[in-house]
Parts: sequence; structure tokens; C-alpha cells
Amino acid sequence: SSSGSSTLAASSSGGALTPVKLQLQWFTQAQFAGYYAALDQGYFKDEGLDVTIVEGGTDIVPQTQLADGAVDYAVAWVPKALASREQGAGITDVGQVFQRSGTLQVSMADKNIKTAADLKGKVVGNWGYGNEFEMFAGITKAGLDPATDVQLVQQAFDESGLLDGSIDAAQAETYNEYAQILETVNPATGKLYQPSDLNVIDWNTEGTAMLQDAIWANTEKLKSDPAYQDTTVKFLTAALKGWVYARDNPEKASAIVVAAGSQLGASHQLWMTNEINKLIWPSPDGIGVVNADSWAQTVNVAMNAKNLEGSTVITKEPDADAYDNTYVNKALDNLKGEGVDVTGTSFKPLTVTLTEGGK
Amino acid sequence: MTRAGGRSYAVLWGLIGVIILLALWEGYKALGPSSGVELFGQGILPKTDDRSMPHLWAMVQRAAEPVNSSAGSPPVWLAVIGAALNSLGVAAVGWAVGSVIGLLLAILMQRLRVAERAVLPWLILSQTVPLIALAPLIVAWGGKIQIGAFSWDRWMSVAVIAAYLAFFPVAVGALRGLQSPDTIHLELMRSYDAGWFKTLVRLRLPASVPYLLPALRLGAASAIVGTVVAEVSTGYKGGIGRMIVEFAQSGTSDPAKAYAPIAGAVVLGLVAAGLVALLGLGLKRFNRQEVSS
Amino acid sequence: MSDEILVDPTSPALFALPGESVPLASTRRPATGPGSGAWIARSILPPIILGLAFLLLWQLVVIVFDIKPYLLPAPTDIAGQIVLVFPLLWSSLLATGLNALIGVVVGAVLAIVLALLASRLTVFDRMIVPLVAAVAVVPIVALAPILNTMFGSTSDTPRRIVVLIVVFAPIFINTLRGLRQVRPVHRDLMRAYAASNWQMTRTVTLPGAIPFIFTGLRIAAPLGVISAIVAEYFGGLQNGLGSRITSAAANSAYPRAWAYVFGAIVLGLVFYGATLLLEWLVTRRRSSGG
Amino acid sequence: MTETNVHPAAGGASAGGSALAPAAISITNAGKVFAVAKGAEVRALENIDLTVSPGEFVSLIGPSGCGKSTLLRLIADLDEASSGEVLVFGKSARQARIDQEYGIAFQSAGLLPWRSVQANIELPLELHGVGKAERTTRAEELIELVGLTDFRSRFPDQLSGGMQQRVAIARALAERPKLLLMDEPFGALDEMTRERMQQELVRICAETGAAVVFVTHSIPEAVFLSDRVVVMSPRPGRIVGIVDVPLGPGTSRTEALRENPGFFTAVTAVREALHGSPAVPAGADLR
Amino acid sequence: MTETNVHPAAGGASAGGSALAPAAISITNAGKVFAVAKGAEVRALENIDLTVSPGEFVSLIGPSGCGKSTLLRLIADLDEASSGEVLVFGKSARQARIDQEYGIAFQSAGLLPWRSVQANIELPLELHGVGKAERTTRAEELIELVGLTDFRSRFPDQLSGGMQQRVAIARALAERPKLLLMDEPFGALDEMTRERMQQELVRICAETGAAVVFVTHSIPEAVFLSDRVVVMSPRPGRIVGIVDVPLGPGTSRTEALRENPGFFTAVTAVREALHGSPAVPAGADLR
Ligand SMILES: Nc1ncnc2c1ncn2[C@@H]1O[C@H](COP(=O)(O)OP(=O)(O)OP(=O)(O)O)[C@@H](O)[C@H]1O
Ligand SMILES: Nc1ncnc2c1ncn2[C@@H]1O[C@H](COP(=O)(O)OP(=O)(O)OP(=O)(O)O)[C@@H](O)[C@H]1O
Ligand SMILES: [Mg+2]
Ligand SMILES: [Mg+2]
Repeated sequence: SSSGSSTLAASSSGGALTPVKLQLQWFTQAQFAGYYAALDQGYFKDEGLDVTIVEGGTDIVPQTQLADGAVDYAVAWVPKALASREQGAGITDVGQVFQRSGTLQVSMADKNIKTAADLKGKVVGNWGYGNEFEMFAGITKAGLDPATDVQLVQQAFDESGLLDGSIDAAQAETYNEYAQILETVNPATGKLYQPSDLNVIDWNTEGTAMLQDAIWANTEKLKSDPAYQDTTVKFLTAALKGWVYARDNPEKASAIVVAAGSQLGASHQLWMTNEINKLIWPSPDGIGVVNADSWAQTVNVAMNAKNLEGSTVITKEPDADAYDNTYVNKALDNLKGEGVDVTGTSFKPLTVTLTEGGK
Repeated sequence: MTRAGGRSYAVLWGLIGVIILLALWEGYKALGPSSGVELFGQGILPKTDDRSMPHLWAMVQRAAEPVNSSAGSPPVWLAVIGAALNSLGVAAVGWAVGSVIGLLLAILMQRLRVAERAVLPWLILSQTVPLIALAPLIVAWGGKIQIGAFSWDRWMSVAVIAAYLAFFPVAVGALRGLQSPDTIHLELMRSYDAGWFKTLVRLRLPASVPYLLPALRLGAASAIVGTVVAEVSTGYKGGIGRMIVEFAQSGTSDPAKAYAPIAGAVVLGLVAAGLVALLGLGLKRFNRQEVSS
Repeated sequence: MSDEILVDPTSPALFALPGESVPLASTRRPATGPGSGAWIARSILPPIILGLAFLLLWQLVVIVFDIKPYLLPAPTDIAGQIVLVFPLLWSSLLATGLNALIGVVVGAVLAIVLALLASRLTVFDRMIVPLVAAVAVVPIVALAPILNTMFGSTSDTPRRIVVLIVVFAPIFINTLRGLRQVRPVHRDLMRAYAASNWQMTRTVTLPGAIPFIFTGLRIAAPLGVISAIVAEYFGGLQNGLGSRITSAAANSAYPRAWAYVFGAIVLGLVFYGATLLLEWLVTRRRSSGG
Repeated sequence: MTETNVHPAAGGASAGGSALAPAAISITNAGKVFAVAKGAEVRALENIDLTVSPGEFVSLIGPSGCGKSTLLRLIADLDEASSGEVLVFGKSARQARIDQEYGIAFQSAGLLPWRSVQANIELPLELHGVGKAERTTRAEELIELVGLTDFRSRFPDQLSGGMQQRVAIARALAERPKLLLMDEPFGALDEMTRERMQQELVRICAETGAAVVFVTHSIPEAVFLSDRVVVMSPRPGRIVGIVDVPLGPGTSRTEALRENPGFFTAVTAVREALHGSPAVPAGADLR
Repeated sequence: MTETNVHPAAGGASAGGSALAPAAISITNAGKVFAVAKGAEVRALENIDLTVSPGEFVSLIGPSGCGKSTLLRLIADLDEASSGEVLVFGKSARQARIDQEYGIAFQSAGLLPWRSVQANIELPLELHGVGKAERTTRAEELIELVGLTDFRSRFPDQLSGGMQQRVAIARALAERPKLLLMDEPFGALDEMTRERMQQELVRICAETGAAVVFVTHSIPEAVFLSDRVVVMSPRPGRIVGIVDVPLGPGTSRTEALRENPGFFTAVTAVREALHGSPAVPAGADLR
């Protein structure tokens, strides 16, 4: 029963709440812990917002949903959103939550694949769906041709290809699939796989990482609708506060996600929360602020890395509306006013113990 | 052999077939090479390790355990039943909508031969368009619909996709049925000076029942397939299709879990076909054939 | 269950080849020869006109309502992309087509052989028919992830098996129906000739079942293509139309995605046309009545 | 029975009252050409002149493909004449069909398999908006007339072929038509059932006073039933002779008629007209 | 033609040479009971005694459902007798079928629609391993015999009903059987085609010297074709009379026979046996 414009400028002191819909990229999991925490802790309500979190699907493109007016905000990876912008989707990055890329290329230690150059001649897994450009850029940067020098394979929704040896190096997010491997019994030892059994290529260190989860808003409404601008600040304030909560209370945050209906169990969600925190914190500019250098690297890779079809993510520089730090800065001001630590300079990750099957 | 006896015999033999199938699974798992069998570089028989082919009892055991470790998590089998019922509801709506559209299309094509020639090839073509291409469109456009208190829900997109698959067999089957009356019956109606509509109601529709019933059953199966795929595609939560993908995600570390929703989908298909068959019982009279002797 | 009429969505009455007699005698119409101008005008033009009208409307809607490509690309954009990605479109079409072809062929052979067995061996019949009835209503796509695990992601086998299973049921059910369709007079005749089982199958049962087998094939062929595409959805080698469509769509490259969709449609029609052609080749020297 | 009249070619008016009411059927110089593939034509009927008086029973006989069914279909307005005029009770065939002036029965019964005997008979009444109560009464009358009282709620597949035919005849009679068109209605029956059905048809016609046009392959059947037998020849279909079957005073169409020498003379006359051969010795000609 | 012999009940041996060779058919006290749903039974045949000599032509006639087809099927070993004995050329019916002692033609032609006329006729030869060349020769002979030379490579649906029947008869004759079983083979034909086919059957039988058991509904047809007509009654099917049709010296079965008074007497005798009624005046009985 809601969409788009918030007609009532809701006051935080009770009264009608402004309905807001947030579109995620995927199903409920700790990757989105901050939003669930904000919801659970009532931060959105405090800002006068009634937020509905909409889960994603394989064919749901969050930025399309946003541009289309079906939702008010969307979480999306920067390169994919830029591609949609080029196809006419009017959206703006108003909060760059993740400061680092979480994508790895994982291989068994005995395969000795430690850098992108080592991928030559190997069977390389990826998920498709546009998640593959960092890898292509990395392979290209290492002087290889992705179309001929490696054999590309689309992974299923799990990592069994890596485990049964049909894939040499599989794509994995630090916060999810990597954990799934570590939740599996190694038949050689009879115990769970250990990080020492594995090699990883980290695109952050290879220099082809791209910005990932960001909060996107509708460009046109940002320009024309003051109420939406207001709502955007409030939304960011609450959402970022949720992420701070997740940083400070990872166990509680992961429990919130599990309660919200995540598929995998508590230990897995805790691992994920912890790994996500590592991607966010520390945020020297303040959480959610788009870092100009990371942005430039993302745009650069998006314009130059070719996939095996020979196409790039985008063909020209995104225009000035592609991101806007105005709203996040206002939100950060609000948070700082409340005495919240928005940079997390002293952030210390946990050490999470995984259990078999992630139950 | 009496009718009831025949039924229970059929069930018995079907069970024996299932048991043989299960025995094959365990038998191959015990005897087959763990890396599978390849012929000319193509795998023709699967791997037999526990991740590729879990033991049957492991699947059953897993189905009895909770979905995950969170407090109050229901056992897998219960969650599967809930999801299956959810999907069944959505698929039923899709099936009903698709059937009505299919029937109307068939009537239109029966009425206008030009329409039949123009539309029918496109109906076939419509079924070759991958759902992947349509799902986002349907979701996006559905999201724009808001009339008064009515607003578009995600499940409606799923139902639309189910209807998109279900309408096809119904349209084609109904068209055949509507065209099935014998010349003699059509001429009889003409001799009574019965117009198109009267002929439709008194002759064509009743005559189409024997064609319509299997078409409706096929439509039900298609609606289930559509629902399962569309749930994955549109991210609709709560159904069996979504559960299949969710559980498949944990295929690496918890392989036995993935089989429960698949079994659920099998049962779902059977239940849907059974429900339509029940519908057929009420229309038995129209299944009578004229015997010419 | 399998004894009921399985509606053939693509029955010969509805898709007569030129020169094929339409057994639908509801109206006595003067027959028009194949290849004649009138036949083309009546059978080919209407769908083409409708198709063109549809494309035109599509284009107009996109222009008039200024629909952005991320929502729905214009047919002209799609056509442009088809030209642009043609080499890749072609190779993916071949990859998917090969999977579908192998699945359909193996599935058809298996279905026909098992139907023959079922028509001969009552015990086998009783066991397999309920299983096939189940397979016929089951969303087989659900099996794709598991098959991927069972055979490994670098194999095309899982996709081919998905196609195989999907096409199996309609062909099996129709073939069995055809094999059981033997007219009592023919059965009596062969008995009067003291013909052996195999002679019976070869001279009466199998030839009589041919139209039914093709009914099954006609349903199965486009279904096989769609299944091959949907199976790619669940992982495996990234060489086919399905994965191209998803990856293009995920990158919001919708005109490109639709270019591949176009490939999928063409492939489906090719498969359908091939079964029609095969049927025509097999049945042109025979007649329906008698 | 007194004498047998054979009109060599054109069908003249019958003895019946043609001055008082319009003829039941009046066909003038009618022809029918079917277009077949590639411009070819089939001349199914040519130069047909025929008048049938109210209450008269006329049979059409002739070899297969001579156009009997086509002629009947012209009268019923199921096909349209290519030339000439077909009047039914003084109106065009089309108007007569719309006005429901005739009842028709085909070679096969053509019952709707999903309707009971009674519902099948009620069908024409139902289509023409006759009320439920009246329908039931009429259907019961007819069911009794054709002797199917115990089978009222049976379905067609539970009846023997002869019973199905009787239902079809009852259905054709449902609206008390003044004209009955029957295309080989007894074709599928065995000899004995057939003779019984002929008896019943004679009785029904006598009771209802309807004119009948009856297509058959059987000479004895045609002669037994008819006031006049119209003999046709094929390619193109023409009327080659009309045989009068005048009943002598006091003679009625009962089983005994079949053993009447006059009947036999008429059979011979039809046989001759049909075979176009000179007369064969009377007294030994059958089938 | 001299006299007409009616044996009231049991079927005695015919005049033909029964001492020299075994009878073509010898049925002793045969019965057939069909089990239908829920323990009910249909007694289709009871107490059947019948002997057919080599070369003899015997017709079976009787009302619908009296068991004619069933009797034929017992002889052909398509069904098994519930009681009694059925011998064909001195062997069991089963052995005779395996030895291919008979040819059979059904009411419907039963041609394989995907085989040409020639291939249909060759079917039994093919099944019994006759070589290609011999098959072709034999098929051509037969095609000529039934007058279908121009239609050799046509398919069944391109033939008229009568032509299909002729193909079926040719097929039945393909292996030169000494016994021909025919179940209403002319049922679907119109009168004139039917008479022509009867002529041809008579000729073919004369040429091949086969014994024939012929099922029909038509009394004149039965009398015209047969040496003896077996009349049956229904429920349970029994033989109620056998009518001899002795040909006088020098008389052959041609069109003229139909106008022979002796023929007419036989027709009357069959009619009486069939209807179970007292004799009707001779000279006026037809159909
Ligand atoms: N719709 C049609 N198109 C072409 N030719 C037709 C059509 N209907 C009938 N004919 C032809 O017209 C002629 C007369 O046909 P009709 O059915 O009237 O014959 P009939 O006398 O009823 O024969 P039968 O005794 O076999 O029923 C035949 O040569 C037939 O082939
Ligand atoms: N397979 C069967 N099962 C049960 N009853 C049967 C079966 N075959 C025949 N009958 C019954 O046996 C009786 C004789 O049937 P049959 O077919 O021999 O009659 P018929 O003399 O050939 O009749 P028609 O002239 O109608 O062909 C009938 O009452 C029939 O209902
Ligand atoms: Mg006719
Ligand atoms: Mg019979």
C-alpha cells in the first residue's frame, strides 16, 4: 500500500509513519544485517519511517525496481547499477556502505593458484549474473585473455564444483561461500576444511576490486521532491545506525537476521556479519561516503574490463548524478550529533568458529 | 477385475516401481565408482560420493531435523509442506486465470478462422520465450498497477507467470475440443437454426469436455512448473521453488537437505493433477462417447 | 492415468503441413493444393501479419511512452544487438541446441523403447506407468541443481538429462497410447496369420503408433529447448543461450538479452519445424484412413 | 392396388391437393455444382424438378453418389442450390429452415452422447425456447410413440443401434413438423429390425400426417413406404423416373403388402428404372 | 433345381465326399459362454453341430446377436469354445490356424492403412516367409482376380468401400486356403456393388475350389451364394434349421438364378426358418 512520494512529512514525534520500501539483491542473510538491525532496533521508526524490506530473486534487478518506482531505495553493486543507469535507469548512489570488495577466487592449496596469473589454463568458476567483471579485469590485468586462456564455468548456487575438483578456482564471497567451504568436512582429514587448505585471490589486492553494496535512490525524485530528500536523509541515518549496531553487537545482529528468516543457521550468519563488518570498517570518511578513488577504480574497471562476450559493463563515464554524498553527509552529521562512532577506526573483528553444515 | 481392485493394484505396482527406483539409487551408490562413469569425455553416470548422492536414510533423517539452528526452527518436512501449500495456492490462481484465458482464446479462434491461423503459431512461439526474459517485465509492470485499495503483490507476478504457462495447453486442447463435434451434430444445430452462441453452449462446449479435462491437467502441471521457476525468478518468498534454491545453496555442506523440497515439488505436482482429476469426476457425463454399432 | 487422451497442443489438425490432409471434417471445404497462392494467403500470411503488427505496436509503445531500455527495449534496438553479437549468438545457439538435441533424441529413443516394453510386459507396464505419471506433472527444473552436484559443474550431462526427463513423459505416454490403439480387427487378423509377437509389433503395432509417436515428439521438441535453457539457469558451463540471457539481463543489457531470447525462439521453432518435417517424411507415403 | 405408373423423366405433380395449400416441396430446375481442387467441378445435381404434396411420402433411390443426400440437403438448406429454385411450403428453403418447417434425421442417429434419451428429444424444443413443463409432456408423448418408455433416462451409448435411430426419429418429430427429411435412417439396421422400423415409420406418418422425403438404397423399402419413388442416376445426378405406388382402396401398408403382387410390380418397375434395362419377367424379381 | 430340403434342427453331413478326405470343418456339440462383469455370463452358442465338406459353400444367417460371428471366430481359433469340439481339416482349430489352413475376411476390410493395396495383399505371404519375387507374382495374380490392376499402389483411404473389401478378399485368398471364412464382407456395400461382388465371389470360389463359411444378414445373398444356409436363433445361439439349396443339373450361379422359381422357394424356406412362422404363399416372398 505504499510507493514513492512521502506526502506527509512525518515527524519523529509519533504521528503517521512514512512508508518506505527497500529492495535487497538476494534473500535474507547477514549481508543485509544493518537494515534488519535498524528495523529490529526501531531506528527507522525513530526517524518516522515504516520500512518494508523486500527480498531479491534471481531475476529481480534491484536498481530496475527502484527506477521503476516499485520501491523507494535499493541495495545494489555499483558496477551493475552503473550499467542500468546507462540503460536509462535514473538512480543515484546515496550511501556507499561497503568500502571493499568481498569477492575471492578460492582454490585448493595443492593447485597453487595464488595470483590472477596462476589462473592460466585452469577451470575457473563464477556465478554469472554480472558478478564476474572483477575477475575478468584481474585476468586481463595479468596479461591473460579470459576467452581463451581459462575455461569458464558457471557455478551452481554452492561450491561443490570446487570440492569435487571439477573447478580449479571458484568464485566465493568472503562472507558466504567461503564459509560454506569451511563448514564442510575434508575427507582427507575427517575434520572441517581449514583456511590453510585453501588459497585465495583477493581482487582488492589485485587492484581490480569494484565497489559493492550501496544504497541507491531515485534520481528524479531526489531532484524534484523535497519530502523524498528528507526521507532519504532519515533513511540513511537509521540504516547506517543499524550497521553501527551490527559492528558493535555482531552476535545480536546475526541473531536478528536468523530470526528474520535466513536460511543458514546462526554460526554461518555470525561469520557473515563479521566478514561484512570487515568490508565496511574502518570507514575513514565515515560509513556510506563514496570514496572518490575507489569510485574511479570501479568506473575504470567497468569501462575497460571485457567479459568473454567482448562487452564491458559500461561504455562511457557515468554522469554527475551517479553518486551524491550530500545526503549521507547530513545523515552522518545527525549520527555524530547522537555521539555515534561513524568511522570505526578501532574496529576489531571477531574470530568465528564455524560448525558443520552451517546449521 | 473390479474397478476398486484395479485402483489398489495400480497403487501397489506403482509402489513396487518406486521401491525398485530407490534400490537402484542405493545399489549404484554402493557399486558405482565415486567419480562417476564417463564415456567419450561425457559423464553418463553420476558420482557416488556422499555429497553427490546422499544415502536415502540421510535424506529422511535430515528431513526430520530442524531447518536451521535458530530457536523454533521447524523440522524440514514441516517447512516443506508449508511451502508446498503456499505454492499450490499461487499455482491454483495462475491455473484458474490461465484456464479462463485459454478457454476464451480457444472460443475466439473457433469463432474466427482467421484468428486461428493468425494466433495459433504465435501461441507456440510464446511458449518458446524463456521465462527469464519475461519475469522481470511482469514484476516491473505489475508493480505499476494500483487501483484503489488493490495493489500488486509479488505473488501475483508469480501467478501471472504460472498462468502464462498454463493457458497454452488449455487453449490448444479447448480449441480441439470445440472443433470436435461431428458434422452431423453441427448440421443438426443448423437445421434447428441455432445461432453460434447456442451451438457453443449446447454442442461445442459439452463436446469439448473430453479434450478439456486432460488439457486442464496439463495446465495444472504447467502452472506448478511456472510457479516454481517464477518463485526463484522473482524472489517470491514462502513457496517451494524458493525453498529449492535456498536449500540448494547449502548443497556444499548439507547435501541431504536439498532433496526434501524436491520431493515436496514432486508431491505437489501429483496433488495438483489429482485435484484436477477430481474436477473431472463432476463432468463425467460429458465424457460419454457415442458408440456407432 | 496414461490411458486418457493426452491433448496434443500441436495436433496435425491445427498445424497441417502443406499437402497434409486435415482430418477435421467439420466443414466440407474445397481442398486447396499445397504451394498454391491461396494456401499461402490463408495459412502463412495471417500469422506474419499479426507478428508484424505486434512488433510495430511494440515499437510504437516504446517510442510513444518513452519506455527506457532497462524496462523494455525497442525491437529495432534488439535487431541491432542481434547483428552485433551474432557470432556469439550463433555459438551459444549451437551449444544449447546440441544439449537439447541430445536430450530429445536420447529421451525419445528411451521413451519409445520403454513404451514398447510396457506394451508387451504387463508387470513392467504396471510399475512404470505410475512413475511416468508422476514425472509428467513434476517440475523437473527442480532437479537441475542436484544433477549439477551429481555430475559436476563442468559437464553438459546434467542439462541433457533434464531435457531427457522432460521430453520422456509426453513421448512415452503418447507412444504407449498409440501402441495400445491397435484395432481389434488387425489383432484378429494377425492372430489368424499365426504371427509372432515381433511380427505383430513390426507390421501392425509400431506402424500404427507412428502418428502418436510424432504427436509426442511435437510436444516434446520445443519443450526440450526450453528445458535446456532453463537448466542453464542452475549453473554449469557458460556457453549457452540461458547463461547469456541471464548475464546480459543482470548487467541491464536488455537489448542484448532479448537478442539471445530471439535466438531461443528461433531454436524452439527450428526444433518444432524439424519434427514436422520428419513426420512428413515418414508419413507422406501412408494414409490415415482404411 | 391397380396399376403402376412410370413417368419416364420429369417429376410431375402428385395426385395430392396442389390447389388448396402450397406444395410441401417444390423444386424447379435445380442444380448443384461443387467446386473441388484446382478449378475442377463436380456436377452433383442437374435439372431437378420435383413437387411433394403435403402428407405425401416420397422416396429417393439411386446408386451411390447420384446426389440423393445432396438433394435432401438442398431442401434442408444445409447446402445451397447452384441454380434453380427450392421452395418449401411456398417459402425459400432458408426461410423454411429458420421457421423450422421440417424435421430431419440422418443416416447415423447423431444423438448428443452426453444427453439422456429424453434430453436428446427435448433438444430442439429447448433451443426454441419451449418451457420446461411443455417440453417434458411432449418428450413423453414421443418416447411412448417410439416405444422407449423404459429407456427415457438412458444415455445413447446404452442403446442398441435401432433404439438410437428411434430416438433420432422422435427428435425429428418433436416440433410436429409438416415435413420430415430422412437420409437412409435405417441403413445401419439388420433386416428384421429394419422391417419393424419401417412399420413404425408408416404408423407415425399416418398419425402425424407429415410429408416425408426418404433416401434409401433398398428398393423394397422404398416401395413399401412410399406414395412415389423417385429414381435417380449419377454424374450428373438427374431424376430418371418416378414410380407411383398407388394403394388400392382399403389396402394399407402392413406386412401383408409385401406379399401383394401389385407391390411386386412396383418393385420391378423401380428396378428397371434403376438399372435402365428392359423389364425382366415379373414374379421372380427381387433385390 | 429340384427340391428344397429343410433339416429342422441338427446339421447333418452334406452330400459332398465325407469318406475320402476329412471334412473342412467338423463341429461337435460346441458351446461358447462369455463371462461378463460380476459373475454374469452370456451363453453365446449352445449345442452347435455342423459339418462343412471341402469345396462346400455354407452361409450363416440369423438375427443380430445370435452368435454368427462367434461361431466363425471359434472356427478361426480367434476365440476358444467353452465346450464341445471344433475340428478343421481333422485338426484342432488351433493347429489349423498355426498351419494356416484358412483365409479370413472380416466385416470391415481391416486393411493396414500404411500399406499399399499390393503390400496389404502380400502381408500374409510376407509373414510366412515367402520370397519377394514369389510374393509379387502372387499379388499380381490376385490383384487381377479382384479387378484392381490400376490400383495396385494406391493406399486404402484412396479406395472406395467396395474396393477395400475386394483387397481384403484377395488377401484372404493369398495363400490359396482350402477354407475361406467371411464375416459379412459385403455389409457396407450398396445393393448394386454388392451384387457384383457376389458374382465375383462365386467365380473366385469356383476357380479355387475352397470351402467357404459366409456370414450374412441378407436372405437372398445367402441363398444365391450357398450350397447350404444355416439358420440360427439367438439367446443362446443355436442352429434352428439348415436349408439345402441344390442346384439342378446345368444350373450355375449367374444373375439368371435370381429369377429362378427354385431360388425363390429356397428364399421362402430360409425366411420361414428364420421367422419361425408358418409358410407364406410362395411366389410373393422377398427380403
Ligand atoms: N461437399 C462436396 N464437395 C464436393 N463434391 C461433393 C460434395 N458433396 C457431395 N459431392 C459429390 O456430389 C455427388 C453426390 O453426392 P451425394 O452425397 O449426394 O450422393 P448420394 O446419392 O447421397 O450417395 P450415397 O448413396 O453414397 O450416400 C458425389 O459425386 C459426391 O462426390
Ligand atoms: N467378447 C464378448 N464378451 C461378451 N459377450 C460377447 C462377446 N462377444 C460376443 N458376445 C455376445 O455373444 C452374443 C453373440 O455375438 P455375435 O457377435 O456372435 O453375434 P452376431 O450373430 O455376429 O451378431 P451381428 O449380426 O450383430 O454381428 C451376443 O449376445 C454378444 O453380446
Ligand atoms: Mg448419401
Ligand atoms: Mg457379427
